[in-house]
Amino acid sequence: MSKIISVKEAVAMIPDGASIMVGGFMGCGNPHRIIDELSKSGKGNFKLICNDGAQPGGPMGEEHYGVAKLIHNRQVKHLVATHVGLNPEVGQQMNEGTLKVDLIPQGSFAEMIRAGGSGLGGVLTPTGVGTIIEELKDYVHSVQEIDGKKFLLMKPLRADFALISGYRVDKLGNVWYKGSTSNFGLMMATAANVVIVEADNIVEVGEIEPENVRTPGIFVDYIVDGGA
Amino acid sequence: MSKIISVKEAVAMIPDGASIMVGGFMGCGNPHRIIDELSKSGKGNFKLICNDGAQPGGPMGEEHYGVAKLIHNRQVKHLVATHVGLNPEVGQQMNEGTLKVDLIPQGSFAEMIRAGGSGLGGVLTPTGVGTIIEELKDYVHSVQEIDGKKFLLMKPLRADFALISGYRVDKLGNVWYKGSTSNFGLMMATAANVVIVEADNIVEVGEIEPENVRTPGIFVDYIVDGGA
Amino acid sequence: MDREYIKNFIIARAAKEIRDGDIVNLGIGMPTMLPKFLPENVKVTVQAENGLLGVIPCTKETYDPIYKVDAGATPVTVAPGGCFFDSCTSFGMIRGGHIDVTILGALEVDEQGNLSNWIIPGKKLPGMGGAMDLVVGAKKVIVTMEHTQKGQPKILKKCRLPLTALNCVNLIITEMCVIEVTDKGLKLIEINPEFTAEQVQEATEATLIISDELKPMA
Amino acid sequence: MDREYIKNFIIARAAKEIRDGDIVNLGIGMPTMLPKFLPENVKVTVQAENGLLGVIPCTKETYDPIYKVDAGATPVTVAPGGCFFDSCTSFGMIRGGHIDVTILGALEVDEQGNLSNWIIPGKKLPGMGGAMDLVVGAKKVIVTMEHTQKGQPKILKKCRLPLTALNCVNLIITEMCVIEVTDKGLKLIEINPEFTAEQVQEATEATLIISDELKPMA
Repeated sequence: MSKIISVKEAVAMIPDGASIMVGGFMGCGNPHRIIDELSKSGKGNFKLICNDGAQPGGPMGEEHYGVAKLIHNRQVKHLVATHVGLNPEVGQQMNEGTLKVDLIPQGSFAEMIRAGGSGLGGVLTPTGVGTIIEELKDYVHSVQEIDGKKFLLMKPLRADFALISGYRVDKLGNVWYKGSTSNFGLMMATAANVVIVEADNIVEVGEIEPENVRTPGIFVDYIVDGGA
Repeated sequence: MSKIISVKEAVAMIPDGASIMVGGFMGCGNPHRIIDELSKSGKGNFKLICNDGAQPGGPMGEEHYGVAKLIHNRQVKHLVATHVGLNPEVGQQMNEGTLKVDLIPQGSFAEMIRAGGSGLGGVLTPTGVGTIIEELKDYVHSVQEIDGKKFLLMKPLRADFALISGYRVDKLGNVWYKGSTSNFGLMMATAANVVIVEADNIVEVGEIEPENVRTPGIFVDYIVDGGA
Repeated sequence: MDREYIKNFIIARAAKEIRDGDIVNLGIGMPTMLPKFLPENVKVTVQAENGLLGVIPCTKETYDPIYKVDAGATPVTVAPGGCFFDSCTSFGMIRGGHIDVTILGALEVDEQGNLSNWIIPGKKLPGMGGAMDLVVGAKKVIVTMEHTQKGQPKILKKCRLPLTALNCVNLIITEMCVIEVTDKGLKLIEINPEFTAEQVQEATEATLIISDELKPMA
Repeated sequence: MDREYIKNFIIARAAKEIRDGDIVNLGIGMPTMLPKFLPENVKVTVQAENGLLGVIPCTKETYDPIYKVDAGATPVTVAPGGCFFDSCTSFGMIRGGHIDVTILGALEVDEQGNLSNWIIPGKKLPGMGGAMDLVVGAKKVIVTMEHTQKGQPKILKKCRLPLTALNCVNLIITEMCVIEVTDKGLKLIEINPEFTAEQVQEATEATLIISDELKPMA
């Protein structure tokens, strides 16, 4: 059975209120076609787990770039991120009380997603010790002292959906990422119930050298042709 | 300053009693030239951190394959591994009381090395819960219950040296691994004070596509020409 | 039944547990024989915990023993669409629940689905390798083994050897029967027509619950 | 001094902390200007926490803003021998102590080397991004900033804003001076000859220990 579906089919799977991980860093690596379609869907109340709120103004003259579209359309009610400074609409909607934002240190955020996808009970990191991060009870299980050094035990993160972007994706779902686009998508593909990859280029099985596959196809449920 | 050194220079760096991580799985991915030279060095009392004791009998007719040479020569006083069944000399030396062997579940072993190299305080894994692994006080910090589920908190692993093998290594130390050889070496390269890579092929900088580098050169201190 | 026949019989039955598209990890020995017992319309992806997906036997042309071996150190290769990766990635996959089925041997299994398969204290210390992670992480754990060891039961009330993991086995397949591990205990769901339920119980230390829908094993 | 001059002055001084071969992570803004102040015989590898090593500015030919940006979302590329990787790998590198120096701005720094640079409650919530990991993980943490903010000291006895990390700063470089964070407190080690030590102390809330070997900043 082919994993390739249309962008409309992909968006049709995502219900109102879903928790959605989106790969990318300030828009770079966001699955732009899926986000476009989702932004037109009228759906909302999403919990968005994404490094950032992207930014207004994309490199190709986009008015809102990547996930910034979802925020601009007020489809997001809860954003879990590490940095939102480049998208002023995030702060504005927070102040209005319409958007809940939780900020987690970026390295912890990445590792919490990895833990969620790899069956680990949490992440013991020195990052955030002695800061207000310790008070984020939804994300921090405990402060632990190990051999005289303090660590935060951060909880694993998972989501209903992961939407990621790959430069070359073969028909089995094996993914090769170009440039700095793999960032969080690589781990998100392991940590969601349904994983949809937007392929800039769909290639034949075997075109990606077995050693150069970065996300094995077994993690990918559906492929959307992002180049079409 | 070039990172390329001779195999003799590499072995000269390793003192008696050193803790040494060696990449590889049953010999596949062991840095064979370095191990050969080390086996002739007369040095010993090593703490060897390696998935296994490799095996007598290599695919090219070797009498002792990979790290099995060090064990056969009785240069190892302490082996930290996950499986030693394919090398009967390990059991024999254990029974004689000349070799200490600690066995750790393979997934925990890999992740403990990753924790050692990435500044994490430990690894919270469900693996080993309710088994005699819980009693390995040198490796298990505690048994913890998180949201009703039990986990072992395994300690990070590090070593004085990591000896790994790469198929293509550029002159800056960027590594590309062939086939199933990356196994533990990939993480060991992050978790030792001195990292020496044996290169099956030394290539020019730029020959490995930036997206396909698996161990960035910043982790590699020295390169030994394994093809020479 | 000679031992070769027994092995084939057990693995042929185990093959029926596999669904098209499954990702499977096959323990060293008997389980590695599984792919040849699968019908043509059931395709599996074989994972090897040393860092391969899509493992297939190698041919003379793809034989590459220095660079490509499976978790039993057997030279193999990967099918088109397969891939290679490191051990952390591999066990992330295993522990994270991305393997549908793992099939492996046992020294002992008990009523709670506890498994012992890695050590006989004072006698044999091969090590657990990836087994502890596999049985904790895989969605379904199938034990394939001969029903007894030199006439002694291996399916016990309580494992006596050190455990590999607690409460991890889902299904036990032997030359005598198929047993499901349930909350209430071990349920005999299929029986080799060459044996009676009494004979199976006699060869088993644990008390078997005989299914109302007991079927012939085939 | 105008602000552009000040920035250049501070970063030119920071560049002297860099040794040939260092792996550096440069915060958004002023620190990214550092490479052009390095002498020819000092080569650095710039890491960007979104997954690049060997970051260099892009040219018209290598401009590829969809696929290649740095941690400030600026289109960049990597030098020959550079590479790309995912965020877990990147922060493993950072947290694991594989970055020699990180240089970043601050809202406040205090006597214990505590740093605040990510939030002004009720006013500004950009988020910490990778800063909390960077200052905990890098071997050396250098803060580059203007000495005061609208005339108010930023180098305090105790940070008042929420912290980025405890006891993490090693060196503070401003347009007035260079301050080393020591066990005993903040040590003034270099001073811009345009200022006196008294003027520096006046612009600083924390008590400065004046080094016996106080040097002119240059």
